[in-house]
Amino acid sequence: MNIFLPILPEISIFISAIFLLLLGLFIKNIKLIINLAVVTLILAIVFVIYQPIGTAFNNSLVNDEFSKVIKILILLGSLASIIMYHSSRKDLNIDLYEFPILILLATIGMLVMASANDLIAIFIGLELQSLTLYVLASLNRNHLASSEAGLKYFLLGALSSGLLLFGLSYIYGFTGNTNLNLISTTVAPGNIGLIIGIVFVTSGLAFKVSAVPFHMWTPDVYEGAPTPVTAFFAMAPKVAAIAVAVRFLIVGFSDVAFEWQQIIIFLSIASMVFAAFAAIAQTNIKRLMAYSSIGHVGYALIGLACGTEQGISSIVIYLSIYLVMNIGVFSFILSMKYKGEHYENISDLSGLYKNHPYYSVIITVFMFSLAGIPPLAGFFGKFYIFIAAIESNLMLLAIIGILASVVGAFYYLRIIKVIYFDEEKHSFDGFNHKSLHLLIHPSAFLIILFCLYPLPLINIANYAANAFY
Amino acid sequence: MIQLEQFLILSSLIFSIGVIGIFLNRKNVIVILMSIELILLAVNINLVSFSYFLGDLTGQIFALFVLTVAAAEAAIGLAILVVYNRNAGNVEIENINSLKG
Amino acid sequence: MYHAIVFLPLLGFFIAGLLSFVKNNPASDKVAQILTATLVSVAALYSIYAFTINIVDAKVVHIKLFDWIAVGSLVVSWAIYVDPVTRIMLVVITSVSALVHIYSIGYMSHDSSKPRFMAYLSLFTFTMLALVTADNFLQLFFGWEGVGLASYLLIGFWYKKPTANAASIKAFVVNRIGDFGLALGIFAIFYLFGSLDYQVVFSKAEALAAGTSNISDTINFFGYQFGSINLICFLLFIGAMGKSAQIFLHTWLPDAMEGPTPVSALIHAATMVTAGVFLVVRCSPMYDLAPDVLSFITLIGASTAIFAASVGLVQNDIKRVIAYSTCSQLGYMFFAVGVGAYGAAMFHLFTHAFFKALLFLGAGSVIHAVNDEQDIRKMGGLSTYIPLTHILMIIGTISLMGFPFTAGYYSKDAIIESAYLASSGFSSYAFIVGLLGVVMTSFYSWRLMFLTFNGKSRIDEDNLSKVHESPAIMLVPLIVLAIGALFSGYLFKNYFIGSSSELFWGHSIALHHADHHDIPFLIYYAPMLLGFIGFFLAWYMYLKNKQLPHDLAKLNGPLYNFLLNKWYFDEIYNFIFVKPARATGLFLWKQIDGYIIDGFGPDGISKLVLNLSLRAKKIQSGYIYHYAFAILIGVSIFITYFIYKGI
Amino acid sequence: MSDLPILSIIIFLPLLGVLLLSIINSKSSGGERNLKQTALWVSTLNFVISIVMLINFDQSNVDFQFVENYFWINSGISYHIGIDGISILLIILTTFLMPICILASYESIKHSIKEYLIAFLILETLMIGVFCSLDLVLFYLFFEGGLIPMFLIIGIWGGDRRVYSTFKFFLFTLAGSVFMLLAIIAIYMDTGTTDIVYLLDYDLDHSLQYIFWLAFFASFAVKIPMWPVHTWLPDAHVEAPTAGSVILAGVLLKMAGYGFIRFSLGLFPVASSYFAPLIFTLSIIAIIYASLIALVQKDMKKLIAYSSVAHMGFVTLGIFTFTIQGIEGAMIQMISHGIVSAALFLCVGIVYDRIHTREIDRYGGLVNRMPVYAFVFMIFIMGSIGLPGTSGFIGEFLVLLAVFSVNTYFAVFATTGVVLAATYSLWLYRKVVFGSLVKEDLQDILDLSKREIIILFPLAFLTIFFGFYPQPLIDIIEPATINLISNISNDINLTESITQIESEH
Amino acid sequence: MTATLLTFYLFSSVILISSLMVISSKNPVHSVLYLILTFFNAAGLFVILHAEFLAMILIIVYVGAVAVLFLFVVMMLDFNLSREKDNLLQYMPFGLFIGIVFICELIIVLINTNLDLANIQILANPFSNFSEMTNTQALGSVLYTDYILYFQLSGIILLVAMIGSIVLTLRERTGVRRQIIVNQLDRDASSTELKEVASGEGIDI
Repeated sequence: MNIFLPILPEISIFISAIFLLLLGLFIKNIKLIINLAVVTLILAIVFVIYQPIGTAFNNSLVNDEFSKVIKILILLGSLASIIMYHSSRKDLNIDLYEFPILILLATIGMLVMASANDLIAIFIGLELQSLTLYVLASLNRNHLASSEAGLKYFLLGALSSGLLLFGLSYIYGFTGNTNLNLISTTVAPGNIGLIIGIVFVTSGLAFKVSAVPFHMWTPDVYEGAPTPVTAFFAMAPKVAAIAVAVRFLIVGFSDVAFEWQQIIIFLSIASMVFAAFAAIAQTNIKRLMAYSSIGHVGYALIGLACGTEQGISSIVIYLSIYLVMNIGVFSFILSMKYKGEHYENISDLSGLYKNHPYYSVIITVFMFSLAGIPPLAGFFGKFYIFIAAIESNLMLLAIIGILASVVGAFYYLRIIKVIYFDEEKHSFDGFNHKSLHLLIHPSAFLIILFCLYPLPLINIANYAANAFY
Repeated sequence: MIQLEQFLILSSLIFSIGVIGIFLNRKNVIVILMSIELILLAVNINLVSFSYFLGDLTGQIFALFVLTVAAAEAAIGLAILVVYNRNAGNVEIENINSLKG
Repeated sequence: MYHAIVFLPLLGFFIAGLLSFVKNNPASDKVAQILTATLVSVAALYSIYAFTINIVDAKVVHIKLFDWIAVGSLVVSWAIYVDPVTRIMLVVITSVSALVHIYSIGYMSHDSSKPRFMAYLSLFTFTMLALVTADNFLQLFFGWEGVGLASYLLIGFWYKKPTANAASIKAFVVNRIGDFGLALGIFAIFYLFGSLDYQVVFSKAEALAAGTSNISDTINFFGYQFGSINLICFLLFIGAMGKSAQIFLHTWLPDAMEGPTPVSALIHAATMVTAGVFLVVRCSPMYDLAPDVLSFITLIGASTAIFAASVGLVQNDIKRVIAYSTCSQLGYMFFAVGVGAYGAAMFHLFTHAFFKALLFLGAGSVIHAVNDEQDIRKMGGLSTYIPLTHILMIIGTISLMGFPFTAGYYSKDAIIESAYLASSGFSSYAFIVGLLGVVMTSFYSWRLMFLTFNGKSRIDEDNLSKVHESPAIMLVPLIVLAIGALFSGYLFKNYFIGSSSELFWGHSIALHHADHHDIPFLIYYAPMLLGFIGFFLAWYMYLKNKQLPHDLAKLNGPLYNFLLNKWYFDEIYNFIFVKPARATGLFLWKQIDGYIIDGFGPDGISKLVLNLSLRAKKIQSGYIYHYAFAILIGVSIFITYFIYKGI
Repeated sequence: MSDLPILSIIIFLPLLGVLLLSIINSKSSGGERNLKQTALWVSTLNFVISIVMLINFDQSNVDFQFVENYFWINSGISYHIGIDGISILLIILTTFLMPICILASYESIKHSIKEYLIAFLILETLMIGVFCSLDLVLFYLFFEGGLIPMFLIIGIWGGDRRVYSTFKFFLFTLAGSVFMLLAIIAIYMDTGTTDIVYLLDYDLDHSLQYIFWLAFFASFAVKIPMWPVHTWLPDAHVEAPTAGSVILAGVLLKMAGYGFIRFSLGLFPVASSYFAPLIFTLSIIAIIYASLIALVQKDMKKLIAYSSVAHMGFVTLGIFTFTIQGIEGAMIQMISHGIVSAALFLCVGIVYDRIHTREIDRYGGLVNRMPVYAFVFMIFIMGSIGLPGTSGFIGEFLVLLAVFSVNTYFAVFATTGVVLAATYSLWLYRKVVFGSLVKEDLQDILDLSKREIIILFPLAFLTIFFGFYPQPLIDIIEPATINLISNISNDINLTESITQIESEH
Repeated sequence: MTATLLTFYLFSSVILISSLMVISSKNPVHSVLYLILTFFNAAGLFVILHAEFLAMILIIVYVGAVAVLFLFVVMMLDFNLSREKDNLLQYMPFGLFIGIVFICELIIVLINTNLDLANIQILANPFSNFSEMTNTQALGSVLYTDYILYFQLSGIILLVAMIGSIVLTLRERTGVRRQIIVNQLDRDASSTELKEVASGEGIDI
């Protein structure tokens, strides 16, 4: 039993996935499968919480404070996506029992990523997750956009996997090891081959987190994929990929931190700025959220660029808040439907306020929070990121970030503008699916009231960051 | 005596050919899939040669997993391609841009 | 007593102000009129009493009411400070005001908002009293601006008349320009002396002049070094120029005649416009230490005297002629001050109040009689219709021209003699101008009289039949003023400028003793003679040879137009200040704000951002090979960077 | 009494009101009336409580009072609130204007009254929070948070170009204040705390002060607004609903003035004195520039908005003289402007409600039908002009007095602003109120209703009262100001003339 | 020694040429065939590097499975081969330039890297005695022990690939009658009914 304990969440999810797969073959009750998947994920969260700190499989998986926190975020993201899926599966023509199973399998991959302390583990976790995501993206089989999204995601994702692998092979070759802890002992500054290896790996990871200029798949895939899948993309995999990047760079290569910092700084600036500008011209709200996520990744990368304990802690805070905001926003997007048909254009929201003042207020809260306006939680995410940046003397990064956030505020405001100031267009059904209530109200609640008692999250983040220092 | 750098340069070339194949290709998607296989082959050559010159088998193990994953990737890639073909009626790269902006 | 003098008009203002919101109620109108008139009259009686006391005992009464502003070292109180200068002002203000209040009951009998008018008059009286009873510069400033407000309200009383509205704004703004100087002066005073109280300031100023003070005797103002006291006095005088309509800042006064005539009498003849003179006299201890500024005052005063008189020669509006006359007389007062004859200036202020108020109210009576016609070319021959008014106007006129033993005779003579005797800069200019002014004054006054009252009537038959003498309530104040115009000079000559002056003034002004016995005979009688010359000229031109004025005007077209158009001051100002200000405003708004700041600022940036975002959108072409290419570029950039760094 | 967290009550009572409002059904009959009544009562109650606080305020004590300090984020960033003589008046001003705003919106807001009132009450919480905060992060939270309700107020209930205006307002101010956020973080990094009380005594590194000062300046300059970052204000004012303008002019601009005094002066005295000439120059430009522009406005609100820019120029001038007179003058000017310009916007709103235009040319001769309106409008116009005897005079006078002692150039130029103010204000008054009533749609215009009288007369009374007797204000401000100056003078050499004046004091 | 070198150059030149052909052939079928050629030669290289097991896997998995799958799909999909202007160099000279720059950079990097791996210490070597075993034996000895986790995870990956392919491509066609064997077998005589059918009339089922 002892050797399974470190991977108990993964195993339990896997067993459940297999079981559900079989169940699905015989019982066409998708609701049951969804419920069981939810139970599985909740169980996994419990396991993660009570998992002891330690390593497993020759130190190739690490269960430390950081991975625990990240895993919980990942599991929450998966959980939310499954619930979202439940709310819209019939309308979106993706009423397949494989969906929750694929989510579960992807979650296994992400959990491995969160723990991965070995190049091979990183690779396999990443591939497990990515392959599932490719399938998920094209899950709406009869829909051109969905399959195009899947195809693009797949082709570019495979390319990025290639880059990542190429880098990993160099790192292995020039350090002789695949374990990050061992690598860190053999890393010698000045080995350009190794640096190039890091460059390739970072580029591959940057693709997964969709940092500019490796982001280009993101808007297309977000737009084309079924909305619950998009929500999933925006939440769990992003968290997992950032976690991998953090562990990879911080644990493995802190000795050459100065080198990779340059890359991260570039990625961060490019992401923040590009996303802010590109998002403004968008008309599709999912696409907009894609750019939004690119921008947010840019901010999270600031924390990584710092490479300090404060930096890691700020990443965790940022990701947590980002996750909650995304849960809210995507729940909202999923409820943009009228007579069973989903709408995705920003202009469809026009005049929403007249019919649904309450939900307009909620989406307004999310938008202001995404824009980083105090006293909403989104502000605190940025606040901590900037604290870390200034602590590490990355003033320029902070200034660019903050200016980009001003530009970025514009497109969030535009949605609010459409909702409140424009003439009424559709009278949406509202949040008539009760599972969405499970998501949107708690997340709105957290976003609004975070400012009153931010301590728990900060403590958790510090606890997580503690793992590396 | 064969040097490590010969293998590395070879793999770099294959890798580059694979990458170039992806973005210079304007014909059909399946060639991109093959380019990806080339990239992975380059990686494998890297891993195996490092493994040989380091005197460490880990590289080969790694390569083994890369192979496995590559196979899975090919399977999924082709499946998606088939689905796409079913929806769009072709797999010409220049037509794959209904999502943009 | 002094409380009563100051606050009774305020009470009247409040009551009448409240009553003014009661619409169309003759009873409340009556109450307002009688009450305000009574209250001010009581104040006037108190003032007269105080004035008579002053003859016996020129003591200073200083009542502090409560702190107004106490910030740091700046402590300013509301106070009632009464010394001889104040008492003179009090008696002038309250008595003329009381008479005007009474007169207005009759004059405004056809107006629909009588209580409002009475309220404004009372408000004016109060603020004017606050001005003269100030013990510090700030309360003076309060009164100064307060009378400006009242003047604004009264000029624009007939708010439906666009010209009245324009005139009221003009009055306020031009006064503000003067106040601008006054305010700067006050700032300078506080900066140098650390206080705004008269007593502290004057004593410190004297100490400074005597060199027994550590206060800097020069001050950097606008990049130049100025003598401290010179600068202060100069800045204060700018305020005085504005309020007293001295040349360059005089343009509002003629326009102010748009207001009801009692207003012109009270504010724009007897009281408010003399506030400038009062200010300089009040600060005479300081002005005495600033000879340069005194010369300047002489220059300005004399120039105003001659300028206004020259314009007055050709004006056709009965009130405007008198207004220019006021302007001119104020010039006399100022150059009297400028040559150090503070007593003479105050004396002229005192007498002038009577005869000028008389003239204005008389003019009001005329206007009232001829159905609100003001153009003297459309009058004539009125003496038979309104004989009493005619006689009273003649009294005013002879007093103004300085007919022997009338009030004006004493005061104006004193001024001209002082100018002759003074040796400061510009005093001889002032003297000559003063003499010239006498001719002109006499000429235009009599021109006015002849055109209005004598000759053949130029009023059409219908209106002529309606010409009627004013009611008693209007005539009684006229008679009172006429008595003043005749006798106030003779009665008080001794106190103001004569042997009793030292006792009379106490320490309130700087007194200079000039030896009046050295004045040559000719000079002594010159003003009187010149006055008669003016009279004869007017008689000849307007009664004897009526074609002559037209011929002269035609002969000297440019000069005539120059004078008729008031030396083109309004046009020049319009050209230099008003239009450029609006044009600049428009330029700043449209070009700088709209085009440059917004264009390069928010609008420009947002346009740029939108532009960039469209480009960013274009980068996202949807083609896989572009995306892959971007990835390759990204990797290449990194590799290039590290190769560049590493090698 | 002293045990009660009275400040927190004042801050969060409006939020309680929000909760109340959100449970009232606006659709039911009389629902709207209930909403309005509730909001009115809540805000009035808050005003009463703040008055109680004022009564309990110890004027002789220069320290912060009613202090509450609770753990919030960490040991360096806490929920620390308290007030002194500088902030209490602004809080009173806020709580005082709020019922007026709500009352002013009784009839002019036609739709979504519930959300409107909620937005206002949230705004009240945030504004009061700004003035109470003794922690930089807390301050920033409230300061920025105010953007959200204001954005919605202008955007939802505003005029035709509301989208442009509200975006301009939001992004302009946001762009300014983000730099302040960075500076706050940097201060936090530097000192380990953002506690203002601690920082006021802490001598920040001088070279850093310049940067921090500039960052704070960016925020406050936009907010107050100074030239050349003022252009959002006219647009925002024009499009905002009346009550929005009132709050914008009455309180929001003051947050920046308050920030200048509390932070720029208090935390960065060296930088403040170094940059004072810059502030002076910009203020002078603002005063003259805005006044000239006001001269040619055709829109009543725009004119008043530009006059606000000019008036706030006096505030910044006064603050950076580093003299008692200057700073107190600035404070009084802020309060006076809070009363007067708020009232002017109300006056505009009153006629706007009647004939739905703000174009000056569409008016004329209102006095014929609206004498009471003409009367109060006159008072506020005079207050705006700065006529002695109105509150506007006290502030301007003290500021100019102080400026003269620092630099005569600036004093002269600033004083010309006074002349220009008279010009445009009187022109406005003349065009709107005087003249004959010839316009068709004005023929049946009604004079002030009882509600409007209740709104305007307190303001008119205060305008006059503080003009004649500003001492109650000064008594509250003075100890805090002297304390502030003595703190500053430890760090910088105040110019000779100022020390001279102080010593005489 | 030279023989090894010669073999290396032979294999590698074939790899390079055929991989170039993979991306430049007009006909995807040719591409697949070239790909197979590439893999064959790569397998040869692996043999040189003493990775016999991997060499075999490469041939079995890639050539035997993946490449055939490719061929299968290529045949299944209908490619338009008639386009004349499909020329690699015609489209993006800039792209090609960047590609060449990229190659050069990689080579520059390699040239500047210390490729002497002798001093690199292998810290975690589970193959203490792998020189005594065959390649396959050595791999097998660790694959199910030390690398069991990765092995299992690869299994999941393959499972995902399976589920994914099925989920995406399997279509349940409606309106198609399917043979349900169990049902057929379950039928007994009692459930059958004999009917007399009159010729030319038909019956109602």
